[in-house]
Amino acid sequence: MIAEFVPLLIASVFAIIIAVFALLMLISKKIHPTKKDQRKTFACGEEIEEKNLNIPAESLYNNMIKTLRLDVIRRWHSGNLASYIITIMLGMVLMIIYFIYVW
Amino acid sequence: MGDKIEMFSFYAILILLASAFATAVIGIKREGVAPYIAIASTFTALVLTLLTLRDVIANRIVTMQIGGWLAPYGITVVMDPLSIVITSIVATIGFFAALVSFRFVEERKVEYYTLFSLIMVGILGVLHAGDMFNLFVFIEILSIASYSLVAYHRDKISIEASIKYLIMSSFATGLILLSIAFIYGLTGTLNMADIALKLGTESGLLPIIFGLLLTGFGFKAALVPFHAWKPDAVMGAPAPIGAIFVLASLAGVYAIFRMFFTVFFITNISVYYLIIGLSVATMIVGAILALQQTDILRLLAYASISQVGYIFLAFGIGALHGFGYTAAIFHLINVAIFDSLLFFCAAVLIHGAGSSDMHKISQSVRFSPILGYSFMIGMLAAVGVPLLNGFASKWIIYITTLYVQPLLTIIALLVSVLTLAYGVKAFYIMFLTNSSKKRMRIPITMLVPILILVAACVFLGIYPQLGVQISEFVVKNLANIFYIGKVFGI
Amino acid sequence: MDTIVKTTARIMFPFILMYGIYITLHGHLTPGGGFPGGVIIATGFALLIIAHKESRVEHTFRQISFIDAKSIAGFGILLLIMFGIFFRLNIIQVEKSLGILGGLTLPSNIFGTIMVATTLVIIVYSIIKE
Amino acid sequence: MLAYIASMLLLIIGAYTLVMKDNLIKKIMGLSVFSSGIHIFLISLGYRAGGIPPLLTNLNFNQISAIMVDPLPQALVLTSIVINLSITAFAMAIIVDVYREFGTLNIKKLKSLRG
Repeated sequence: MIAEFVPLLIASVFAIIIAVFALLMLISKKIHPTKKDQRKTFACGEEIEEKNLNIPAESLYNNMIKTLRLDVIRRWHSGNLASYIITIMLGMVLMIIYFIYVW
Repeated sequence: MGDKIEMFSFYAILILLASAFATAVIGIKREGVAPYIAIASTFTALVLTLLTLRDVIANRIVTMQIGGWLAPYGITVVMDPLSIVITSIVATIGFFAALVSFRFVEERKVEYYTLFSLIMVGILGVLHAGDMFNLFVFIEILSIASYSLVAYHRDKISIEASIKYLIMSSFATGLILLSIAFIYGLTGTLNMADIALKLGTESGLLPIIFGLLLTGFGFKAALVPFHAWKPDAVMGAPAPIGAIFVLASLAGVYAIFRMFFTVFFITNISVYYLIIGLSVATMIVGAILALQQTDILRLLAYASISQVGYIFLAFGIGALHGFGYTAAIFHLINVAIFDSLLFFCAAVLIHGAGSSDMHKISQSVRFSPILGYSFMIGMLAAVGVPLLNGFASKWIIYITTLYVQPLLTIIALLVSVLTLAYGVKAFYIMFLTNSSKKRMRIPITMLVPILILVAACVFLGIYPQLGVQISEFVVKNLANIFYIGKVFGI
Repeated sequence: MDTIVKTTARIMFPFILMYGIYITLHGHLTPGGGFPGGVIIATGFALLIIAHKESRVEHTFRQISFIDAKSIAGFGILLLIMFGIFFRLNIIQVEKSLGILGGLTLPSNIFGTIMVATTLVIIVYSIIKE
Repeated sequence: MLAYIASMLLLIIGAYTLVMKDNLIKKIMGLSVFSSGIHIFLISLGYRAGGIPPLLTNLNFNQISAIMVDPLPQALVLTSIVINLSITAFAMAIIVDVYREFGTLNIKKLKSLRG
């Protein structure tokens, strides 16, 4: 069985990776103590102010969702009870038609 | 029939029912006693369930005829491996939910704990029922108790959620009763084993009956065209009840499995194609909607919808590749563990902050890092990161779908990425951008269940063979011949 | 409500109660039993509550006592179930229930009546109080 | 046959009311009509023309069972009626709360939960 051994193998590999990663983190913290005024961010040669760096948490993925038009599904959940019940009925009828077709 | 095995887990239902009455009687005079009654009765239920688990492992299927009437006429109570595994999980998480509620619920305890006991009665009863009508009655008990629990806070959100959930859910359970009427007209019996013998495959009514049943139980399990109630209901209810709603979904999943395997014994591959289609829609819609939430309970509700989609994906694949059923059962166990862990972490946060909005939580309260790490472990288990239990079951799902249809594997991986995205969002808002000065300690009754569930996540992650063995034991005994034979005492 | 309704309700109440009890006690011999009897008894209480002021009725029949009675009857039903399970008895035996005392069918009918009646009365109380 | 047609009509009327009417009390009435349709369907399954009530007045079970109506659907319908009663009562209590909080019974005005 593949499924019985591979997870254990991969799990141990990941454990080693995490251990090494944690070790590196510890070492690098000791070597480079960061100071607050040293941190400056550059993008395309321009310096970015600190207030523009933080993403507003509320709209973390809003750009992606708007670009991919994924908010259509959210707009359907309008809080209108009749539309929910109609969806249940429609789903039921379509399912029954499908079952009658394939049974 | 020889010597009979006592079915202990059925007494768990009676004890929980008695505790509901006792809470109502004693609690009117002394409100403080109510949580102790609930904790004691759920713990007793857990112990009794574990006793039956031992019996089922030894004997495969345990039955009981209530009142001594023989099988097709009396009420039969059946425990086979599928139901006992889910029953054990439900009893365990129910006990933990009672512990978490101990500090969470501070007012109107009598109302809360009476309804809590009743909702546990409903879920356990669905898992025990050996005939269609008791299944329906227990689903109604579960539903009515949950309507009142959703309206517990008596504010705008709770009341709106409750009335909407009530209307939708009563319609869906009405469809279940309609299909039971059709089945009774067709076969003249209600016992599941008897129906399986008498139903045949020829009648033209069968697709209608099955469509009605799948709608009704799919509503309980929150499959996608019927999922609109779940985020509203979870948002209205107190936070520990979110975990109970996950268990209620699992009861719906169990009912669908029971219909597929025992009552109808469906071998038609096209029906499984429909299940795969529904499950893909469930996964994607749940994950995409969870991305856009700002309320932690709503986000977790959509996350649990998405995870139920994974269970049904594995289940639908099962007809094409034998390992799918194993993956479905294993993932069901894991979903119960990590989803309830997430809901309990959310309960701690909401208990501290007094609001379920993620932004308000991050501004108003700060807990010890143990909570953050527990939440992270729960989320990473939901994503399916190695060393945690979600990975083990999702790995089997990926492998089996890869054999059948690689497109499904890509979708499953994509939804995992989306899961990571909303997990990062919730973690980032609530723990990393925390700007509060108010420090609070986690109550010990909330910390212990969370730590036990974290330990379970890690244990099943580094030792998945245990879960696979349990699931294979379930799958081996799924065939309805064993079930029917045991019910009729052959 | 006016005087006619009030007086009629007061006179009718014992008879409605008696009819409900009759239906219950004969439940194992004729059509009837726990649920119909309980509904009839609850109808009597509902008539009183609607005809008179709710606070005056609650002076005599307090809501808490209904809740107590309901829970005790629930325990009674559970006790009968436990009795049946532990002694492997069939509590609704056909042969015994045909007698005038009705075996164990009679107590289960009585408990059922109390459950149904008290539940309905509590519901009426809480809806009117709102 | 008439009973089946009547029950199907009740089902359709109930479903129509459930979807089309905005008033909450009318929705609950639609729900009751819907369940009544199911109950009539279930009762008429066990009906037998000219049958007697399923009562054991003496022990001649075999004679009676040939001419009596089927008692099982009646028991089921009784249980289901009780369930519907409790659902309706609870819905009415919640509707009182809805009116207190929102000041309206129109379901379309209840839109604080979305997305």
